[in-house]
Amino acid sequence: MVEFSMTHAWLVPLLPFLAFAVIVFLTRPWKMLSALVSVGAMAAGFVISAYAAYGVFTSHSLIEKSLEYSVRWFSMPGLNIDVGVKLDPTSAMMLFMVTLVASLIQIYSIGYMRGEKGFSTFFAYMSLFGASMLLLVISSNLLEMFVAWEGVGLCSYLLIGFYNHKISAREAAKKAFVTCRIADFGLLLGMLALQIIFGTLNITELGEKIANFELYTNAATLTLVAVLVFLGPIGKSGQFPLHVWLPDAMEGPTPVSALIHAATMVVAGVYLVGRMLFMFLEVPEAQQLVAVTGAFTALFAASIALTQREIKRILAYSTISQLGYMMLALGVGSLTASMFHLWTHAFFKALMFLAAGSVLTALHHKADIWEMGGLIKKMPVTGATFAVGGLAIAGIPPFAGFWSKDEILSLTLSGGHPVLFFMAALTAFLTAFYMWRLIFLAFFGKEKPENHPQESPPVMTVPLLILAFLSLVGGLVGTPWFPFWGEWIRFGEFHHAAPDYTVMILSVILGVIGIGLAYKMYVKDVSAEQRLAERFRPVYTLLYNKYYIDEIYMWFNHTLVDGAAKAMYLFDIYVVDGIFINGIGAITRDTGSALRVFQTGRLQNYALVFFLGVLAVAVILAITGPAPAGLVWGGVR
Amino acid sequence: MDNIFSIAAFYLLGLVILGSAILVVMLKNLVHCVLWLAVTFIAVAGLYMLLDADFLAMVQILVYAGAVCIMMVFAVMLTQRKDMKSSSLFNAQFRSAGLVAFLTAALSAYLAMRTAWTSTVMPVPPRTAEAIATLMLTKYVVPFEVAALLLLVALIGAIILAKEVKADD
Amino acid sequence: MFGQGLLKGLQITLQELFTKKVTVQYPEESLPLAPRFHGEFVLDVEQCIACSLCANACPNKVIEIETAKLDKKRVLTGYMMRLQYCLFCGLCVEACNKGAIRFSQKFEMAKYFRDQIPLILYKGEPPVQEEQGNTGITAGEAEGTEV
Amino acid sequence: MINSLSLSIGITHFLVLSSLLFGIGLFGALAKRNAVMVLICIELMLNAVNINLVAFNKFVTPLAFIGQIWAIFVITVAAAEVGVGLAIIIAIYRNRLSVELDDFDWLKW
Amino acid sequence: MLRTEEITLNMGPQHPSTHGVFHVVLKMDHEVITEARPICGYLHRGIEKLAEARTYTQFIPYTDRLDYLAAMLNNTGYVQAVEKLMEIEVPERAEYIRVICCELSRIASHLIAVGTYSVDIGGITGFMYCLRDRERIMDLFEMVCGSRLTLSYMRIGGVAEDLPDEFIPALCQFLDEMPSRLDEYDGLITGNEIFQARTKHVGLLDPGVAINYGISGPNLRASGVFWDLRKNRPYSVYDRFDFEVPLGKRGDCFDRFTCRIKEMRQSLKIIRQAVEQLPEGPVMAKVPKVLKPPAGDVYHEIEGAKGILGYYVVSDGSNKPYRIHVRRPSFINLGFLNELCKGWKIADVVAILGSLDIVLGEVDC
Amino acid sequence: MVENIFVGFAEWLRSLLAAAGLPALFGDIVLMIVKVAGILAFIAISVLWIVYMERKMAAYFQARIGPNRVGPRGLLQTAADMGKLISKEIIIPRAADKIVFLLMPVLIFVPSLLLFAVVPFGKNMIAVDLNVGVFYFFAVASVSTIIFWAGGWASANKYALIGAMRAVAQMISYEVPMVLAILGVIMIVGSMKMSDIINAQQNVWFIFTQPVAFIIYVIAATAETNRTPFDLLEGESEIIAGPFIEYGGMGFAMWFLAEYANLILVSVLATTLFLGGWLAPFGLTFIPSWVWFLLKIYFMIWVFMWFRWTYPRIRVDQLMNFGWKVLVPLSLANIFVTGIGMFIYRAIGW
Repeated sequence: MVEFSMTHAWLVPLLPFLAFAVIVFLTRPWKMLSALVSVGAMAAGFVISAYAAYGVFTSHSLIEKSLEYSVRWFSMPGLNIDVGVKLDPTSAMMLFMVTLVASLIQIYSIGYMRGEKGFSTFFAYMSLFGASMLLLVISSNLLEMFVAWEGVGLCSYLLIGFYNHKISAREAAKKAFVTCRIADFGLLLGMLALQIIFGTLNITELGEKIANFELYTNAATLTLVAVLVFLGPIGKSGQFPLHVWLPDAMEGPTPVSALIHAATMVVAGVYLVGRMLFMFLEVPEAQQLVAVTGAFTALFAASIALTQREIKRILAYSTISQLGYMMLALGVGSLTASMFHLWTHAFFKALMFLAAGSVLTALHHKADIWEMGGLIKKMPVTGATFAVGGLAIAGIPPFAGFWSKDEILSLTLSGGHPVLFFMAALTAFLTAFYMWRLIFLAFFGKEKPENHPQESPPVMTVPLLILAFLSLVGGLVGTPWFPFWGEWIRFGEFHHAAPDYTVMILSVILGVIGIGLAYKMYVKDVSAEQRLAERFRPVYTLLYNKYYIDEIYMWFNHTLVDGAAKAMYLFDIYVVDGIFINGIGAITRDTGSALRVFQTGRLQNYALVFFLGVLAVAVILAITGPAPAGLVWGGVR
Repeated sequence: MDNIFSIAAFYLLGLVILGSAILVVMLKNLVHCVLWLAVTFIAVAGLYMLLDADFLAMVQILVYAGAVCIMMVFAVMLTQRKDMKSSSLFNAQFRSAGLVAFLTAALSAYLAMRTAWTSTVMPVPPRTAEAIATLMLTKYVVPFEVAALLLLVALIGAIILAKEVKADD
Repeated sequence: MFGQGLLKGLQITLQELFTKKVTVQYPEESLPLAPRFHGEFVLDVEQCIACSLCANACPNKVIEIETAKLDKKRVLTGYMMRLQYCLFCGLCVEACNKGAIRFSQKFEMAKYFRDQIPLILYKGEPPVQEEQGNTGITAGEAEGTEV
Repeated sequence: MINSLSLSIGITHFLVLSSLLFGIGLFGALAKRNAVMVLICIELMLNAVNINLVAFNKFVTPLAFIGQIWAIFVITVAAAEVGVGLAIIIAIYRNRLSVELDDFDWLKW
Repeated sequence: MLRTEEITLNMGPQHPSTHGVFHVVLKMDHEVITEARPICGYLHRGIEKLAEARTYTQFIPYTDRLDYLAAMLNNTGYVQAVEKLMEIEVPERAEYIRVICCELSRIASHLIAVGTYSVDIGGITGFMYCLRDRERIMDLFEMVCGSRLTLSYMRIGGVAEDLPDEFIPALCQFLDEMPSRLDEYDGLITGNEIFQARTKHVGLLDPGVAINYGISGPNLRASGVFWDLRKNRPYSVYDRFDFEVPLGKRGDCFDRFTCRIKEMRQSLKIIRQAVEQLPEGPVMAKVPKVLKPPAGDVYHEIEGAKGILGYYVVSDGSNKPYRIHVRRPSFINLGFLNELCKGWKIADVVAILGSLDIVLGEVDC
Repeated sequence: MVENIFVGFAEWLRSLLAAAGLPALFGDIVLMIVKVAGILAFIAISVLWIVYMERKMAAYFQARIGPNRVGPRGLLQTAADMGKLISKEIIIPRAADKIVFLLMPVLIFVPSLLLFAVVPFGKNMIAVDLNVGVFYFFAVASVSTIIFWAGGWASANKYALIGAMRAVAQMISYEVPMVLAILGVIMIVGSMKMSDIINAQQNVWFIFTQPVAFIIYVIAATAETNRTPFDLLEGESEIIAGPFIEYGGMGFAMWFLAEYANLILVSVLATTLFLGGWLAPFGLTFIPSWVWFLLKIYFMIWVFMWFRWTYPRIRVDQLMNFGWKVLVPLSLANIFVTGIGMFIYRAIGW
């Protein structure tokens, strides 16, 4: 089985894809069957990936040399593209994680989407989403990865806009798609450059060639290429300037948000950078960019999350922030820490989203946390699991988030980036604060009489419990005392760092202070935020409006683009139109009106003239002699 | 092709083909045109038989006489509103059209006669259907599939085109 | 299962193929007629008293009776039925107190010519005791439709 | 030079016949008013072409069957063309209540 | 769908499936009916006017010619109306004989309906079987009254003659054999999938609409309306029998057809009970030779084979009716034909018309 | 030998002519004429007999006894009918297209006659054993559609036109499943030659290996011959004989007889393709092959009659739906299954 799973890992993306096809073409009328097909395919994928992961993690040779096999996709002179599978610890871990989380989310969706229109379609999309992500994870080739990358983008478009009767959902879907397209353009350019420079898109081969990139190009070019490639992850993973689509993507059904944020879409960017880390490590400027972008995004998003009111929006900003952490880890050159945080984050973020979905279902899609309160009594499982997620993200030991975050923090510090470390630490504090603000407001405090929440059915709560358990123990694979994780998922040599107690204690303290502050402000003294907001009105407004990023974009559109367009317009009217177009046009028109008598509009008339022409040519050719005549009646002699 | 029967058959079929084709073009009643068209097609099929293309002859009858004519009939029935007796008239340019058509035919006939064709004496092997089938599914499989696709596209296209647009959309 | 009814139908017709046919080869054999059968009329001239009840009972005025006075007694001189108008409803038979007009079993009444249709049940001299003419002879009786 | 029309039937005979048929079809296609009629005449022209192909098959490449296969493709295309062509005619008829090609002259100026 | 020229098609008056000289002008968009205008009157004979020149008894043979397929029922309706006018008490035995004859007549009529409907749908064999069995009923009638079709058996005050001796055994034999014959029809016609495909969901008649249009008889009951005068307003001795009124569900052609087959079974049940209960006694009440009903009018209706058959008789005291009007169910059932046919195809017009079971003698009167 | 009575006669005739010193070409021509004459005689007699058989069968199915006056047991009834129809006046409606109206009843016989050329009457008893025999059958049969239509159109009657358009739609639609159904047989045999197909059934008739195809074929053939339950174009109770409504006398007789000729033809094809042609079942080879063939086609004809006198008529849209949505997919599935079956069979060992 292990053998089989490793050699047939391509089945993992194929199965959900087949599920998609089956649902679309066959089982769409039968809702439950469609759901079962979808879940079944994903679960089968999970089984295969679990065995494959087991195989990978028990075979030592696979760290340096990944298991690869491929078939030729297409080839033309100078360009041979294969479709292949690259199985190494990183991708095995990702396969395992994605299939696990996606399976749980799909099971949860059966409960969440019950009674919705387009139930089967939803599962078809989910399957396709999973298939695309798994293909992305498993691909050995950048172009193949790009196809999956776009597949993920397409599915996110479809799923964010799933409630396509709502204008906001349609707009959000478009926004997500367009924003990602801008980023993908950069990625595509980067890939093009890689292909031109190195003549291959295979990741392994690229790794070998980039290690000696001086043979092919100079450092400046490679830096540019790296920045271009990094554009893609900026868009997909919602890093700073292009993060705007991610909060809006909350318009989709909650399981979709969970899937996007936890397991599939956004981590694709991190994963891509992780895959291409060898390139970034060659060019320190690009690496620096990654680190700064990550750290800034983390702090930036966390600060916005402080003031938001909608439950899913807060979670969305928290995702952006956590993704920033991952980028930061990559920027300081640690694949291990980044992937570790990705791993733990997947569990607790999926958990929190699903729990949020459970809350939303119970409250009939009332999303404002200020209108909730005391939900823990009515929804103990949801509340408890959410709290587990909160503890995990706040970095309280022994929950999963603590270990991964701690590793990033200590690496940042030991890597010699004190400023970034400060930003990351501050982010950690803010994270604990806003997350527990959310929890205290939603689950504790006074119950709101207008709400009649009810605990969700087991089909929804069981995935929650499983994820809560994973959030609890998921980090134990990578504690400083038991560095199983780092042995396997790493770039370069494995070196076991001693546990850095200073950072550990600091991060725990930050987390506890954050939680405590939140408790004080939102349980003890509920009006504290009001007062703070009054006092720091400009800051609050700035944060509440997300630093006006969307507005800046709009302003940019309105003034800069429109202004330029205006200038162009005037130029067009007077110069291009006036002189060239109309002038030439007038000449053409006059000529045309002289010639238009020949255009009768009658088809047969044209055909007649056409045949006259053919006749004339044929006669000429027939008369002029044997050589051109060969053109007429062929070479048959 | 020195057999007296072949020669007789050729001239007979040629006469039928040309005669019925002329009737197709000249007659004023569209339905009569279609009926004569069927005669032309069947005579052409006879010509194929003469040329040792028996499978093709059957295809010709099945597709042209059996299907194309019927589609023409349908089109006539669906589009004709006025008197059928004068439904197939000439337009204003028929004199020049006749000239052009005559010149085209004359030129190509002249060229055909002028050219010295190198024809083989090898007979066409029997069992043409098998041979064509084998070629279609091996050497010409891609054009074959393309043709199938073309038919599908034409089918769908025809349905879409001929389907009435709902008034409320 | 679809097609069951179709098979059932086939079975029924197949059964019928082998059962005895109901057709009767008419001229050679014929079905028995009921005693009350409304066939051609017969008139018992002996019994007829020329009371005209039958003629009055007829809805369509089919019956035409000619009478003559004989010894202050009305006697029959002609009894004619225009059968082309007759409904064969039997009201005349019911009306007859003497049972003189009756139905016979004869039903082959087709004629070749229109003027042969009126059924002359009695024609001629008033009946006297001595005469035997108690059966109406119709003109077209001989060439009935035995086809 | 020009082969005299001997008693033996050769490829030239078929080519001449198909030229004449093509000419008749062309005349009809150019000179008939009714759109259906034009389609019919196009079919005649295609048939003329097919005669050519089959004749070449017989006299030039009897073993390769290229001519016959070509002819089959021509027939296929013709069938598709008739289908779509008639559908177009019917669609036009629905809008204009006419199939007279002279009425379809709004594609000008 | 292509827009094509609308065709006007004259269906009838000479058409095999208009059940006589009936004329429907169909306006069609290809095969789909947009308008079906019925034109009747080709068989008009002025029977109602003729009645004014006949005595009360003399009108009886004319009622045979209304619905000539169920002459007994027409006779009964008329004589009962006159009896109601003259307040004549009919002897019990006569009432039972009337019930037997009426139900036989109903069966005969339904057999024709079923058989011709089979022909309308295209299966000729069913028609032959139906006629074969109808012939037995004709034989029975011949025994009773000497006629086969135009019976004129009923008289005002009773029936023309008592039943002959050989009648009851023959009737019992018929009653024994008929159910298996009905099963045969079910197997050949009703159970046939093609037949069902042709008739189910075709020509749907909404119960409310049916009531509003005055449609009656099996056509109304097929729409699920419980309205059978034998049950709802029992006349004669119908209250003494135990029978059911078969109802349809959808009100489509198939329901109308199966209603008739089911009614035949019920009629057989009634006849059997009537034969068992048949009392001895006279068959004719004491009525004067010359009938002169008192001046006045009367309306009487019975459950005919095709629906509610009503006679409106006005008397001026003389021996001839002043006016007789007949409520002919076939005519009234035709009233909804246009709406019923709209949107269906030519073949469905035949199916719908056949399922309404009209008799032109009655429609045109 | 009874078996080779016809073949022997042909041989004898040929040798006779050769003995008379006539060239072989002349012998061929005479033999061809004899064959054509024989086939014509067969058609004429068969059609007359089948009309009689139809009436008799109809009667028996309907508890009647049918024609029984003209000739012994009514055997000459059809001849009498023919005499009557021939002697009747041919009425041409004023608005009719006279030439087409008169020509089409004659032309309708042409495809039928052409088809009889490839009928394998018995061992070595096939006039022309074409390479593409079955295909020829369908190709030529498809021509009759337009003749039906033209006859109906020329009558200038709305019922006739409706019937004609129905005829076109129906025959075109049902040709597709019919061809697709027999494709299974052709796949197994690997040849479209009639004699090859029959010889391939030495061991087992194709009705057993291709039952679905047989059912589809029988249904489609019923539709092709316009018999109940698919007799829409005649539609006695709806459109009153459809295209033939204006035809009387001999014109009507020609249509009528052509239908029966077609009935024979589809039965012939059914026999050839599915019932083993002239092969004798159970080794009853002492009965000549042509007798077997006749018995089988008469059995098929009887089956078609049985259908006709049992079933009601289907409606036009149901007909189309049934053809395109049931029969065509079913026949495609049959082809698919046949292909797989052949593959497996070959894989097992052939």
